Amino acid sequence: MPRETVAEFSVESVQALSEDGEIDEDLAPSLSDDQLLELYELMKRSRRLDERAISLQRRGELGTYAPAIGQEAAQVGSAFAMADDDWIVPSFRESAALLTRGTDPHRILWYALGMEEGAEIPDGANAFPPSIPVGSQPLHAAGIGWGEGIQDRPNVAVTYFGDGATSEGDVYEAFNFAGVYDAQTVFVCQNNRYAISTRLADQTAAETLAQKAIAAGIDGVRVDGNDVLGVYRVVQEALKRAREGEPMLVETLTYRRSMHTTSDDPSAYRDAEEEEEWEARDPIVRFQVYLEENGILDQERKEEVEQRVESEISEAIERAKEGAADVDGADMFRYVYDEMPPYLEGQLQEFEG
Amino acid sequence: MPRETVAEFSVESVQALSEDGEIDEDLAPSLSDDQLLELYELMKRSRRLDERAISLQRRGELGTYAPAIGQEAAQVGSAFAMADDDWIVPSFRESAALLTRGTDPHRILWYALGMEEGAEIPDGANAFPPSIPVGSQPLHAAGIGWGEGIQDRPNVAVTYFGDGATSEGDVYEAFNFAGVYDAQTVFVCQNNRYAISTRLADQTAAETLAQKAIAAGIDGVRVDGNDVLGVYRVVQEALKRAREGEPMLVETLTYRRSMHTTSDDPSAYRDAEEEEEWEARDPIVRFQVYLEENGILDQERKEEVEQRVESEISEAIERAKEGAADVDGADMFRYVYDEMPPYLEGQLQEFEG
Amino acid sequence: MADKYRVVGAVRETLRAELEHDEEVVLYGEDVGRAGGVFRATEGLLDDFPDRVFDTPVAEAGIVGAGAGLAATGLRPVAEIQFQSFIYQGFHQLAQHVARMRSRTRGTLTLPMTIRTPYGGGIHALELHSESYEAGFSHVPGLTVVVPSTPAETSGLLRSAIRHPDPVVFLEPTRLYRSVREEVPEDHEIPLGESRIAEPGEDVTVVAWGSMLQRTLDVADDIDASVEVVDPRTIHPLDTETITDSVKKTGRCVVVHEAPRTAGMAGEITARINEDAFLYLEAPVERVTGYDVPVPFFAREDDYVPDEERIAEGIRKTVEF
Amino acid sequence: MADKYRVVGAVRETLRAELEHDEEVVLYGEDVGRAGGVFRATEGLLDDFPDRVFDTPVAEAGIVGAGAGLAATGLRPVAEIQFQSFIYQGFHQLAQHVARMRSRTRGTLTLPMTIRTPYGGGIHALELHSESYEAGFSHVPGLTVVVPSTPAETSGLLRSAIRHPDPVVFLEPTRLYRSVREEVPEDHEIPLGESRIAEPGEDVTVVAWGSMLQRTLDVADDIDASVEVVDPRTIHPLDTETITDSVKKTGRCVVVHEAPRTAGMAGEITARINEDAFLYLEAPVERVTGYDVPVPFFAREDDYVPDEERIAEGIRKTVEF
Ligand SMILES: Cc1ncc(C[n+]2csc(CCOP(=O)(O)OP(=O)(O)O)c2C)c(N)n1
Ligand SMILES: Cc1ncc(C[n+]2csc(CCOP(=O)(O)OP(=O)(O)O)c2C)c(N)n1
Ligand SMILES: [Mg+2]
Ligand SMILES: [Mg+2]
Repeated sequence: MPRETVAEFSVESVQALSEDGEIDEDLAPSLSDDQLLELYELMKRSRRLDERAISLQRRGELGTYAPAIGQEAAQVGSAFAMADDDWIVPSFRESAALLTRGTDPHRILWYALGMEEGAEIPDGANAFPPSIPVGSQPLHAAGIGWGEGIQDRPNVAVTYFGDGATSEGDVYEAFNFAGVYDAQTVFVCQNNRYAISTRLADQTAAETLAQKAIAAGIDGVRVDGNDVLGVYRVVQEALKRAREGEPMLVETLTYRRSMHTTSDDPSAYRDAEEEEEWEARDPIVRFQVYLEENGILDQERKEEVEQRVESEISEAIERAKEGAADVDGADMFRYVYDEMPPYLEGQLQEFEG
Repeated sequence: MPRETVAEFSVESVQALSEDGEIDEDLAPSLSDDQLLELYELMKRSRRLDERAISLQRRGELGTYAPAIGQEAAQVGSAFAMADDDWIVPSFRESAALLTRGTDPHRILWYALGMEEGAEIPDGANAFPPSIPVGSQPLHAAGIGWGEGIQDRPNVAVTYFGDGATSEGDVYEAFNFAGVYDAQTVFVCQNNRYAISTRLADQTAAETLAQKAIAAGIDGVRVDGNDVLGVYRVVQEALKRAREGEPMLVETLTYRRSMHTTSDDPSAYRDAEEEEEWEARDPIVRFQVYLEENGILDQERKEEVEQRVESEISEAIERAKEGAADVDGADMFRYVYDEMPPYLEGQLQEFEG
Repeated sequence: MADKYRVVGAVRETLRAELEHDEEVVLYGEDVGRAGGVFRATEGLLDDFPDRVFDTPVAEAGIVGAGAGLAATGLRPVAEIQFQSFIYQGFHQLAQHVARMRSRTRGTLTLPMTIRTPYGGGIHALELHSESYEAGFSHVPGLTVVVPSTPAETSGLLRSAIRHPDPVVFLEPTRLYRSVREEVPEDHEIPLGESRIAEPGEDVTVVAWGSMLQRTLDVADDIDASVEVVDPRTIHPLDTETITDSVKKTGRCVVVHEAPRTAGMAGEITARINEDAFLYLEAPVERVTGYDVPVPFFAREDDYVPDEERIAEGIRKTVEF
Repeated sequence: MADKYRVVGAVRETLRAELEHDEEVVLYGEDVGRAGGVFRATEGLLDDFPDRVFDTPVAEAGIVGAGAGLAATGLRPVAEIQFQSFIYQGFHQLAQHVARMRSRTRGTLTLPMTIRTPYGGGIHALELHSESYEAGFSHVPGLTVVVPSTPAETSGLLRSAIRHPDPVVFLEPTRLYRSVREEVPEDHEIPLGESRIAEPGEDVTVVAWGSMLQRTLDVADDIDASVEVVDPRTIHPLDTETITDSVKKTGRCVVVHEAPRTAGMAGEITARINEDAFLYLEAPVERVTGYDVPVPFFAREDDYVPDEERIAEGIRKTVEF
């Protein structure tokens, strides 16, 4: 064996719905019209929440906000494929995924209002709160997927992170743990081409992010992240395998159409031309064309959706503002430990006194 | 492109000298007989140093020691390929590589005597001291290889680490940095099948360690790590490419024939049968067979080498012991900062008073 | 297990008992399985609990971070980090997530996990195998930091740590692993957050923990003064009162630890005494600690770690002030 | 550049000047290049020094660890970590290597590198964007920890840090980035390891740094007592003498910081005063600090960070003791 090939790998890329709305019949997921319309409405709801949040922030009524604009298909398509008891382990840009999992939009706004109330885990929900440290949460998902396996339960942990996150050692450690323990985990990487200002080429010399799975001996696949049906399809398959103890990395190739967060000005590092190019590839538009051309969505229904979304978000904003009025600073002492130690009790008295 | 392959990778494995000492002419490096004998003597020297160190430790005359027994070909072959000004960035098991780079053996013993004297970098040498935290030093090598490039110098950084180390996020970050910055770095992974007691299958689901390079978009190759000529050949090629800004991972497939360190008892986790199997594959034996069969090494020369090695190591032990007698505790204050701050000066006085 | 054990045996038998007691307990870490741990603190446990004891890859961020996930699924993960300094590889997971998951989520997601690790000097080990960073961990709100000092204390505190509803960093003094055997009561819990008077006395209070405690008790036996020795046991959140009550009685205090002095726990304890017992203080609080230098390699380690002489000197200085 | 700058401008112009002054200086970090830094502290520098300013992958262990390599090759790396808490991702590289390369090698391998990072609260940023861990860094022997408090101080200290032969953690108070402009002298170095008296006074010493300093000065102006304000500037190794000399004069001391109280620098300073000026103390040293809780999300952040009222209260309490 002087010089021989000992291992071979390849990365596949999947697209179910082409850029101009043509479906590939082999890859089309079997979803009812109602489900397709649900996907559509979820994407619209997320988009509108983001838009309203940005304008609230601009008026000084909200803190830093990280919009998912342009990434709705990646998030909604993947989260929609999950079972009720599957775990979601998000990063900080997952409004669309969270809405899909049933998170009330006012909670997302609470989070952006700097309130821990927005990070509460509703009773019985299998979820982690948003994770600010880039790349840190996939390890939690690896641990969950491992723990569910130890306990012989079928639940899968789905975690979200970005292209930038893949440079953090933690993400690689998460893949590797998942591989070793047959963790019931699906790693959804949203490759939106930017980590704040940093382009993918400055982030890694790897051609694809899906290939990062190879290092851990787990499978990786790429999917057009602006194709909600393709994402759904690929993640559905990944979930099925993960439920059997085969963890998987799914790279969703998409684009962050908006600013990194409301504190960011992308004009410092990318040009309008590129942004326009991706406006044309907007995931909601693509899906809408498909729905319309296949007679699933008509004008009336579109307006209905828009109105419902509008009023939901408006209500959520009201509700968020009301909650924000009640913030009690003393809460910061209450949830540090199960039982407040005497020393901290003293500090609370100091605070209140 | 409903479903298409977007990237393909493969991992090659190289062997120049077969297990029974047959050379592959295409892969044989062009080395003179003197150089071949030098390789042989270096391996013997390292082996003898390790053996003597273990027995010193057993007699209570040395601290914890991590022998390289069984890994001499991987270390000597790779270090021998380096240019004078290339950097060596070792882990804690690199006695053979260090000897090859010209480190005096008494320094290796000083290190094992718990003396910082053994971690001094000789004037003008491009080297880092042993690194105890597993997987932490490849980042230094990535930084060096990047820095040499920034300064338009040809030097390459060669770093050593084990199979266990590849599970640390730092190692992946190092590959990724190297890929992004075209770092002049060669990553030599000694896959000796064990991380203390942990077998490779419990370390990672990856079939090879060479494939871990794929995650960072750099090249990885495997070589028979018990084949000193194959290792030399592969690392020589890697160095050439690294000098041009193409970092590379070389997995040397070998076996840790001895205990993890002198604090470890491998019988707790592996059986004698396996150890015997690998005794038969000893890298020094294989090379010796080759040298003998090709008339490069005869009995006389063998004895000469053995005697020289023996007296060198004995001298080194003497020298190490002498130096150890001079250890001054107050030194711990002297090298913390360039200038000793007043507060620390006070502590030194406290110590001396 | 009213049997006699050394500290390492107390750890092992307590882990075994907890694995038996609660099937949600899982053990994992580098070499804890087949090899039974580099100090043999988990020996035999993989054999007895093959589905709940795991060797891990060499990846401490992974160990800490995955632990958060395990805990969230309802398990009680007990991780071993092979040596304390290697927690640093996972320090971000500890500080950014484990310590604050409860506060971040207003108590709706909690992480009952224990991270055990050998700490401190004393066995002439390699570089970075002898550090003491209890103060750094204590400066991260949300963590509970525990240091035992005898086999029985180890067992009682470890059991409480494992059963604790919040994450505990459990620092086992390496030097003590193989020191004396003593009787270890079965199924005994020692509440976290409570100091103990290890030896009552009148003239001076000495606060010491881990491997410094026995040294202090030895000195206290020999020295010409009545020394009250306080063992905080839980370093954070610290039971201030036991210490300050003692100082109110003695008027004098020495704090002993191996960690470097600057920003160490001795400073914290000094400040708390200063705040709560200022008017009782008849001498400055004395700090007998490691120096502000990296723990040297082992040839110089004994010069670094406080020994009986330095402790005695500190006590004398304080008593004679 | 005797021009007027805010802190962020002082950082930028000092970096520019040092890039010009010494071609071994290289700048790198997440978004420091094309975007000019998330606070614009490196704006324009990539254009002016295209070969010595680098955007990095999102990998802080990588940034710290690779910096050790860069420094070894003769460069003077100046890294930016985007927010202080994310140094934690590289804490092991800092504590295990950067801090102790000199001592490990007996001075034969040294790492002159600077790690700049915004720290502390005040701009209502996201979770984990407001932490203050200067005490945790100071508890790692070998690190030098610097906190500036005005534009001119920032420039002078940053220049010294970059020229320093040892690694420096340079913590830039986020709250100050865009506060007042002031004249920033050109090519000015402020020696590391020296405190300054920011305002002389007689009745009580207040030690404060970073964004707490101006608050303290404001309080000192208003309060009915003569306050001597000491700005340590270098938090570690700390210039104890300036502080204790002041306390010997005033007999009273308050220490103010944003970090949590337990194991924070206020405890350390209290202990040093206790050691060196015990007999001069007329009141307990008062600690006005963040509480021992994770810095809350920003809706509650102002409840956490010491404000003028708490500082004034602390001073009053100490003066009236
Ligand atoms: C550990 C860590 N380092 C740095 C940051 C600052 N930061 C916030 S988002 C971000 C970029 C993340 O990029 P990516 O992973 O691609 O996610 P995206 O923002 O594109 O969704 C950075 C560097 C952080 N939050 N955490
Ligand atoms: C960060 C870190 N974690 C754990 C250890 C303890 N430890 C020392 S060597 C070792 C195994 C290393 O295995 P490998 O990388 O394969 O190297 P080998 O010992 O086989 O040469 C471990 C876990 C350490 N030194 N550093
Ligand atoms: Mg991105
Ligand atoms: Mg190994």
